[in-house]
Amino acid sequence: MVEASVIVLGIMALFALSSTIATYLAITERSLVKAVLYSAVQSTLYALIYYLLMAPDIVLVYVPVSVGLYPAIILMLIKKTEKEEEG
Amino acid sequence: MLEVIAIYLGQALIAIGVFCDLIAAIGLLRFPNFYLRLHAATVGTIGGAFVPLIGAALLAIGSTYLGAYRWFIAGGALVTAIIVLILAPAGSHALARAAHRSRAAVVEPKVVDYLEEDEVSKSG
Amino acid sequence: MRRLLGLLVIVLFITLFALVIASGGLGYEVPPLRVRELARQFLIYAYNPFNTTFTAKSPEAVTSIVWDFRGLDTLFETLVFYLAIIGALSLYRGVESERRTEVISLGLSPIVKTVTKVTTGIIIAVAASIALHGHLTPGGGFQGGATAAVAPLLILIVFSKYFLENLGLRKNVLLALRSIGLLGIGMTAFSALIVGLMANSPAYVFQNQPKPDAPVGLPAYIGDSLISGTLWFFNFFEMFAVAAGFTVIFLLLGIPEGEILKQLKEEAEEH
Amino acid sequence: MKELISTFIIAVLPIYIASFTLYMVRALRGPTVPDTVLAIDAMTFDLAAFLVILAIFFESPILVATAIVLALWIYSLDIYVAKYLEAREMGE
Amino acid sequence: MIDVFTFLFTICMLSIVVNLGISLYGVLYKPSLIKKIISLTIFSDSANITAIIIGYVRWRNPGEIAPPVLLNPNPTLEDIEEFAKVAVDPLPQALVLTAIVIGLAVTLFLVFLTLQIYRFYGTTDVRRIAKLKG
Repeated sequence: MVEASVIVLGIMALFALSSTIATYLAITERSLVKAVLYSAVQSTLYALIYYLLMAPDIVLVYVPVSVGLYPAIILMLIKKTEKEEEG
Repeated sequence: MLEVIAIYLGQALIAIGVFCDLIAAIGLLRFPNFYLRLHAATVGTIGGAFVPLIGAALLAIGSTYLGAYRWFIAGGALVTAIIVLILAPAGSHALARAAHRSRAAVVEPKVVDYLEEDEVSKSG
Repeated sequence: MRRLLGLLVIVLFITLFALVIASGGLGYEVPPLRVRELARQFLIYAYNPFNTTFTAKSPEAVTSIVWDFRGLDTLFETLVFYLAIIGALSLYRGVESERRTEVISLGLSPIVKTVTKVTTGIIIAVAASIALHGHLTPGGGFQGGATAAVAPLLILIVFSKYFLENLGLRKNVLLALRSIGLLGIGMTAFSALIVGLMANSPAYVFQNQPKPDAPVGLPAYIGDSLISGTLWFFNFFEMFAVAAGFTVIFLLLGIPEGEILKQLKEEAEEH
Repeated sequence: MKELISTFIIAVLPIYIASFTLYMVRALRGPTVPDTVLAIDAMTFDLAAFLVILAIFFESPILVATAIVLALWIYSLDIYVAKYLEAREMGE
Repeated sequence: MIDVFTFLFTICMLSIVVNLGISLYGVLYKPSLIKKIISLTIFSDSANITAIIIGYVRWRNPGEIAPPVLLNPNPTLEDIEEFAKVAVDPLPQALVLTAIVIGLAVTLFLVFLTLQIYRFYGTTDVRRIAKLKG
């Protein structure tokens, strides 16, 4: 029987590593819409990490802000300006 | 006695949900284009989220060691289940409609597209 | 060359941080076995019926830190929020958006519109429960306000900007709502002081529960329900300030670009 | 009873993690924008169910509120991307 | 010899620090202003999560960790002491809470500035903006 704390920490480490991949893709991606979506993946993973760190207050404020508000703002901005980053 | 039944029923529902979840993930990875992946996503949202949420509500009702707060978990799980049941199909619908209209997800060897023909005949 | 130098600096930064963790910069047991002494004090005094000198009478430690133990911090953070919103608004000075009443044809499909109508009610209910229960369960003014701000944004996206304005949520109404929220926060901060002046006894700004040298304070209970003195009022007003402040920004972002460019050109011709 | 529930949840966890990893591969690889959004969507709805199960596992009932919020907001991401693809202006 | 718990925790922490580094690179060296804003949000999120991680507590027995909310409405002194032993640190949470909302407000201000720059110069590329005169 594996100890429960090790399992939870393992999940947290896995999600942190995945968030690193998502961040790397978000920074290097040429298309700005895809960059916003990768950043949304990263936000979802961070929300789970906050949950596992026992901070429900932060999850309650982080999820509306970074999943509900940031993508809308950045997509509005992209719609009004440019769709692609210049090389 | 009722608690034990609730626990076993909840565990069965969660097991079904996990199975659906894995199937949906494999399908989402293996299917070749966007319109086929929509089917897998439906399995993932309704089968993989709605069913285990109902199961979690039953499991919470059965876990008497949590005291009166187990009703809190059960209520939260039920509300989440209803929200998923309302929102997931609407979101998929909006996405599929936008993807078809804006030609964001084009299927390359296209055999037939009745929706497009309808729109062309309506506008023309 | 400059890019290489920057990369080098960033790699050094990561290495330094790793070194700090490895050499015990966060304590030799990572993570520590017990919370630090300051945090322990906060946890013990957050809801403590046996010690009426320091307690905030709120079972939630985070809310009691935000609005009681470190209330002045939060007040000035709210000021920063207010100034950022004002700065954004001042870039849009003089831009008027036109009114439209014919809005049925705009927006997404009818299925999504119907679902959003149902969902908006759920969102407002969830936001209110998060904010007004913030001193008992996780939540509070900031969480409730951020949650409530998504509802107008969803209406703006799914229907249109004009639909939101026809509902009565115009720029000036929202600005008034936000000002009422901020005024309420200020009034609540001074309430214990005003009560103390009237009762002719010493009192402090941001005082919540009675202290040994200042026996006035706001009641912790109304009837049988715990409201934790000032915390309930702070959460309530903060929700209005945050939600209305964000909504006014989205309303300005939703103005079509062609209209703004036309108005800017007219303004340039006048000068 | 407690043993039964926690053993079952520990047995279920690896399958959830495996499916999250597969969803994530599709979300990060997805050739088009709708594919990515679809994968994020399915992943987050499952994550909401996962959070409720974890709340039973941790025996902390108040953690449930996070699942409601997560399930509500991921819908808005769909709507934003749909509007972005479909409409000429985001405000109209 | 470190135990598994510390090892996994350190992996988690270092991934976040690598995130900080990557997003710092994005803020400093990406030419597009929109990309800079996206990088800045990731940077502030990573900084916030570092603060929360510092407040985490090691589990002594399995299941002995709780959010900093007291669930018992009528506690005795022993209950409060026990709560202070299992709960995580609430202070970083209270600071990060306001930091997230203010970060959003500041980002909105930056978005409006970017929009204004695009209206006057017709581009969001900093290299081309730097070449323009007037």
